[in-house]
Amino acid sequence: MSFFVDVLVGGLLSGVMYSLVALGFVLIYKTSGVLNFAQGAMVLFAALTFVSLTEHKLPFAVSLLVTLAIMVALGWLIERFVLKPLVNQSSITLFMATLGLSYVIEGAAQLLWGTEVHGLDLGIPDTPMQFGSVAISEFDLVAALIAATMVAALTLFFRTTRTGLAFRAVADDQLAAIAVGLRLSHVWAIAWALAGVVALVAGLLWGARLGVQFSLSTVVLKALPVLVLGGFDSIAGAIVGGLLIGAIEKSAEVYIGPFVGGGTEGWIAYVVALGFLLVRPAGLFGQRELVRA
Amino acid sequence: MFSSSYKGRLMPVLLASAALALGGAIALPSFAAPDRGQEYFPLQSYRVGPYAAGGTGFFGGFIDYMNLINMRDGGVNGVKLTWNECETEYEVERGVECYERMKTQGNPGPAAMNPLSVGIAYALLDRSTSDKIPLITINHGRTDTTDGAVFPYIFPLLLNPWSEASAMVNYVAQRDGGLDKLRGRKIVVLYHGSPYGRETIPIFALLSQKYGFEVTEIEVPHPGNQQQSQWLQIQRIAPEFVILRGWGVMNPVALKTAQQVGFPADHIIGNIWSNSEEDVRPAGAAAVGYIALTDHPSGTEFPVVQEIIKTVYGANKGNLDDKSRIGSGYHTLGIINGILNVEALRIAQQHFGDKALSGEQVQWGFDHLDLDDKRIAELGATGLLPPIHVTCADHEGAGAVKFQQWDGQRWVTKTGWIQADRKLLRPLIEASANKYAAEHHITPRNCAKTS
Amino acid sequence: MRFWLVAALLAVALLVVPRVGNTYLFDAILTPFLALSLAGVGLNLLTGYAGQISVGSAAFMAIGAFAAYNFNLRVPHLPLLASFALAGLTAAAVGIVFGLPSLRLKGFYLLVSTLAAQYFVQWALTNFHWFANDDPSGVITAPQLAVAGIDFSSSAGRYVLSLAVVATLTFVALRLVHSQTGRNWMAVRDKDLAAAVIGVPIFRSKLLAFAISSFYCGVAGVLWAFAYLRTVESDGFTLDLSFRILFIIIIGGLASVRGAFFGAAFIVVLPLLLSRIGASFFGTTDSGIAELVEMILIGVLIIAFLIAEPAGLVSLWDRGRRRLARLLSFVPAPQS
Amino acid sequence: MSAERALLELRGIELSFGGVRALSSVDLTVREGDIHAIIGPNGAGKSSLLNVISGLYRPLAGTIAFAGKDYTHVPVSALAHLGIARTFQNLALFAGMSVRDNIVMGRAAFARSNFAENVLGLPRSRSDERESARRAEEIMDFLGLHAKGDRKVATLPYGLQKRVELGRALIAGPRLLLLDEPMAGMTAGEKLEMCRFIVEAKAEFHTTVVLIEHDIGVVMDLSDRVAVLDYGRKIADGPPDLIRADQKVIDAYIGVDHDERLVEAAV
Amino acid sequence: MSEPLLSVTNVGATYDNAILALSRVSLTVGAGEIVALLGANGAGKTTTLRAISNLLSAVHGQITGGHVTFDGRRTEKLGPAQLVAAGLAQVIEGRHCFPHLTVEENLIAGASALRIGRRQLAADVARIYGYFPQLRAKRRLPAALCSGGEQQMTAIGRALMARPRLLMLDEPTMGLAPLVAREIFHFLRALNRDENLSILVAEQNATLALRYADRAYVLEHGSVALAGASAEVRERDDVKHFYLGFEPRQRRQYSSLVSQVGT
Repeated sequence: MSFFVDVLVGGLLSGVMYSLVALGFVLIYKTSGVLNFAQGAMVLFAALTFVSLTEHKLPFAVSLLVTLAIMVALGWLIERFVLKPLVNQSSITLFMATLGLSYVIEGAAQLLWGTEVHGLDLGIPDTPMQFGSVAISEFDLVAALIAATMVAALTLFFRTTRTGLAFRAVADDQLAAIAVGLRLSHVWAIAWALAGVVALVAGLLWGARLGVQFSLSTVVLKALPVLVLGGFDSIAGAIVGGLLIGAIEKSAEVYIGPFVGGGTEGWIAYVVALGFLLVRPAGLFGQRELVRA
Repeated sequence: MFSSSYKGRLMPVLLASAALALGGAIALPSFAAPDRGQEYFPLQSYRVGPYAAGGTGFFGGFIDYMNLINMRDGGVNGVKLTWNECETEYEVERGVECYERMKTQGNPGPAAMNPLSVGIAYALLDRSTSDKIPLITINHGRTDTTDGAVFPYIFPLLLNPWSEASAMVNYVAQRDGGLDKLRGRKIVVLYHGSPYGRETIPIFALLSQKYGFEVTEIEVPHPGNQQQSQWLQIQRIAPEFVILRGWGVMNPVALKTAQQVGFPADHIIGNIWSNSEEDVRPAGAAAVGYIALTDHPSGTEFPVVQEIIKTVYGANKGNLDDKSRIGSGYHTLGIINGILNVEALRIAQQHFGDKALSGEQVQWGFDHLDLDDKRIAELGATGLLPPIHVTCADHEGAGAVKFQQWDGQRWVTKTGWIQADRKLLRPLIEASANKYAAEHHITPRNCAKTS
Repeated sequence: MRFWLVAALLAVALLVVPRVGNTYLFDAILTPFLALSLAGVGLNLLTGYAGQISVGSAAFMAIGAFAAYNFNLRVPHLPLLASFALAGLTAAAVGIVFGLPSLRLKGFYLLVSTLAAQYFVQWALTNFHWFANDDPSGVITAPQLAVAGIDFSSSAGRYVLSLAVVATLTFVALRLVHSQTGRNWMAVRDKDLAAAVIGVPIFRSKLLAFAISSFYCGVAGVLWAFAYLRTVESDGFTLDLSFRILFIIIIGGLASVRGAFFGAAFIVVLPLLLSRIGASFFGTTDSGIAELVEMILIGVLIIAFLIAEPAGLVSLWDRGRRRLARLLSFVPAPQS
Repeated sequence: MSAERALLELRGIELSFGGVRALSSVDLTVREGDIHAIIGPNGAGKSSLLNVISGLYRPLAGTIAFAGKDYTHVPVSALAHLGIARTFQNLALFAGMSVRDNIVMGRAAFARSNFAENVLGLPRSRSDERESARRAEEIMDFLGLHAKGDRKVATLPYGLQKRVELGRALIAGPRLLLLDEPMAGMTAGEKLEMCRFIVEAKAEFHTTVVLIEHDIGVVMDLSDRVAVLDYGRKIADGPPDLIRADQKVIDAYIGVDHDERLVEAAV
Repeated sequence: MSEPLLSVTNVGATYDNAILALSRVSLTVGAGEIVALLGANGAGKTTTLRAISNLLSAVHGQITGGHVTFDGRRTEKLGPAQLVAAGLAQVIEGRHCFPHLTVEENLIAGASALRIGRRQLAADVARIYGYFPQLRAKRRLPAALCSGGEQQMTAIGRALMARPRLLMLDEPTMGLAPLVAREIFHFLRALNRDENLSILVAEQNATLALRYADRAYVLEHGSVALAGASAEVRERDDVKHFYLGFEPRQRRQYSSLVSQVGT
């Protein structure tokens, strides 16, 4: 029993990490309907930039701020040079463009900062702490906390600021948003910049856990089933979906894996998401069904 | 309102650059073509992608050593070494393309291929045999290619995967006081989800049967940045040892995840591709105490490494951007790979004369590669690699390893050379090789005659 | 006119090229180009014509490759081409299973469901060792390629074999898209509601598209494994390969059989072109930098093409040809 | 002139979307051979009614009788075989296909060959194709589209696209043709032509027509009967002359001073 | 008469480059006027309003000719946001409240084009509640959950938040109960009188609109068929014709057609 709890808790906590990546997708999808495959590359780019800056002896806070600024600038550039010219194109074309974008970002990140594996120490010990019979890594707890803080901050941002309001308005009804005088391109640029910020947080946490290196960009593949489960346009869905996927994936690997030779983690999330979709085609929290490109 | 200023001008620019690119590709030579009379080593390297750290270290070391030979000795018996690189990203298709592109270059053609990828090596198995170019898979590759009678052109030098597995089991036994102590022990093998990782599945099963320990083999999907459930499973099994057959990012992640579930690092034993500084540094404190097997200990104290630092890096011709990586595990392996390639060439030259040789001729050199302690000392590599004696039938030639432990700063060697149980393995290797020969209609050459 | 052009092209490809080409041309360019083109044609039937997005093409290629390997291995005296066809049928059967969700799912949700296929198939092929005849590494090796006693195992031979297979299946695809089946697909793609009202069997058409597309991808996988790489593992059929095939049809032009060939040429040749230029530009200093620059360039080019020519290379080609025809005809274009 | 037999009979049709009532207890009888128009202000439920008849919406209550058979909802997949064809308000053409292919598609339900026969070009497939091609030529001649057969339909002007959609419906030789605003957005000349097609189609193919149209002038002249919907209810149904004189209809269209109307209702 | 606040000159428009929607529409709205835009479904009312506020490109439409002048400035180079900031606000057809935003948030979103401080914003919101007291009670309710009338009030309030000088409304009474519809027009009249707000309203309910408007234009087939003062238009019989198709000449054409075929 306690082992099951261990697995479950472990799964939920790793699910938090998935949610972090999924969040970046949701921000962009909600406002512009683009499924941004480059989110993973942005995670890599953010983490690599940050870690390289610290390795160049910049203080933690300064590195963080500089990286933040770079991510925001990157978001703006993407809006200006990729999305804007592609407006009114089919969503599959936009998706392919973000795939191309991911090449560019990955290439640029490694060209700038090299291809070596960097260790990233955020000063949070990754050792288990006992809570009764359950052992939880301190790092996981901190990660969960950071994720929760970020979701809270985003929620607050959306609920209380006028930019957040604009953001929600665009997500709700684009034509009405234009009619009341909102500039779509501004909102999109903000969405991309925010996605960059989320990528930075995800990159730091994932990077601290895995080392900062190329395969960080593949975490995007973990976010897709989360999105399907939670709905592409729901922040709450990204969180709940992440937790669910994490828990299901880990318990499946531990309990079913041994009977089928292991390695179920690669696909179980997708198959669960697929099964779920057949019952609820718009995800847990999704607002509307997406029509084909 | 969305019309974008540069959109309209894009197509002409694209077309013009396409024309330019096409023209450029045709007009420019595809490589700085190797000069006539030089010994050509095509490098199917990878400096990008998930395994870039391994690639840059290994190929850096290889190139550094070749540079050393050229700068210090003016080449091998007057024959300069030359090389160029083709990026594979560790992907098979790209490896094949590189091979096809490079195999026709050089005069008299490539000396040997060193792709450092099991997947690529598999795809090149019959190609390089039919093209008569030696294919070197140092410390990796397909185990049964050790049988040089069936695979004359394939050389899993120093240590094939089965030897490696056997040596690891032997080390565990030695720690506990003998092979008979293994009975009833629990060992988990955590392997990389690739042909390389799977290569040893049957051999661990065999060894566990023979020595009576319990083995659980768990796969980590490529590239290996997700291991939590595997380690939870390990936690539940609670084995005495975890044998880590990792590669690239899988290694630090394994160590970090082990720490996360509270599995002690000094009971994790890494294999030959989990033993470099690049594998442990990113894991930080989680790696302290971790043990790994090696036949290419890291360090800068070896004379040959010192000479590379002095001659090559002194002249600013070093290949590693990050000087702190000089003497790291991947780098020394690259240097060793350089030594073996160069020595094979040297031995072949004794047979064919001091000139640039073809792949077919260099194969003879590899087939007769024999470095004893004395020769290794002359090369300034004492302690860096075990003695190696390759024969027509045995393309591994060594099968000895040391074990080292990470103290947080550097690797500390814990043992002398420990041998694999090659007698046990040999019949299996031959059986497997013969099966391959039968399937592919190969008539094995008669090694009794040639050697 | 067009028929003769294609016939001439085929004749050159079949009769002249094998005589003048070298192994690099066959093994590194033409054979993979043909295999990817075929996969592109297959995906285009599904995505371009029937409007169902899929990123699982590589999985169906893997199924084809492994099925052909096993049919060859386990069924004695099975002709090579029969094993190709059976491999395609196997892929088609699996394609139908993974096409079932298309009944309810559209767009990106369907895309994610094809991802499930991609991962599940890859996993199953590695995990169950029977598929690779218990090879410990999970690697399969191509058998001898002989059709009717003629050996096609040489580089040029494998190219000719691929060309024959691809040409035949392309011909079939062309017939298909111009038949009622193809029209039904396009109707489902363009306006499924209207299609339903006029009596197009929507679900059956979608499943048929999945089946036929998977058949094509399956055979493409056989070519990829047998004619191109000769030794493959299921890990070689990555998502990245699926994406490349998707790029092929988007850059080549959706809903165009020709487009798949243009796209494949772009995707196969462009990296080689860039790496050649890179190699001479950066010399031997650092293949890594060249590679990264290349990666960025490919990304930029893809985005640039999507922006400048969303309808694909095919429409660029057609425009160019029309302009050329107008130039050559010496008749001034009518002033409108 | 036209037979008195009812081809289509709706009884007590109820329909609502998320609590909003779209149709309430609508009855409608369409006699065989008639052109029966449905008119009414925006949002009155005209298109909803057409969607109920063509099976796209499933009514909450009520029955639909077509050619003597009763349905609670009309099965979409069998629509073509029943002999019902329709056009859509906002053009539902297959944008990526040629004019000819769009029209040929109208016979999709009647193709007898399967895909294997199509690939191999077996006799059944060939005869299918020949038959479809022949009929498509006829229809294109009839609609004056013969010169445009190979054009991609999306490149045609709007008026012609509407015509193609009519052609796609006509090629199936339907007993009942449902036209949802076939003349919306057309110039007067185009409207006149479209009227001619409808009238001729009726004469030539013996088709019964249910027509939604805003141009009341057209409706009044073209129709044998006119039904008027307002707020989801049928407020009038009868020959054009009676409808024209109906005060309720005038009110619904031009809007009355609501106080007056309320007063009227109260009286 | 001085320069009108809004003048539309010979504007043409199409959708998807194919569907002709407007041809040479001209109209003016003077300062302080209420002008009604009448016509049957599909006559081009909505397109005219969208063309004026440069919203056509967002719905795959484009202006093909003519020009629009608002407050002495040509508008073709201005984006919708700039037009709103310049004082030209629109309540688009079908209300289009932001469904997940609360009523109050909807109102605040209406001030997006302006740069005003929080306090000023609060005052403006309070002003809207002054106009529509029943919205104050629903301020925290998502707009989607409000009744049709409340949504229309929210939409109008949202447009007023931009402090427009010309307010354009597209079928503000569509689908509303008669009493509510009247209330809305009543409110518009009051606003026009009290704050000198100019109004251009597209409306299908001609009787209602003509009762409140100063002048009216009747559109048919995408061009202006009739224009004049409300009273004048109201008295004309042919208004009925535009709705009910009484124009004798056209009728003949179709009738003759039918009889021709019938014989």
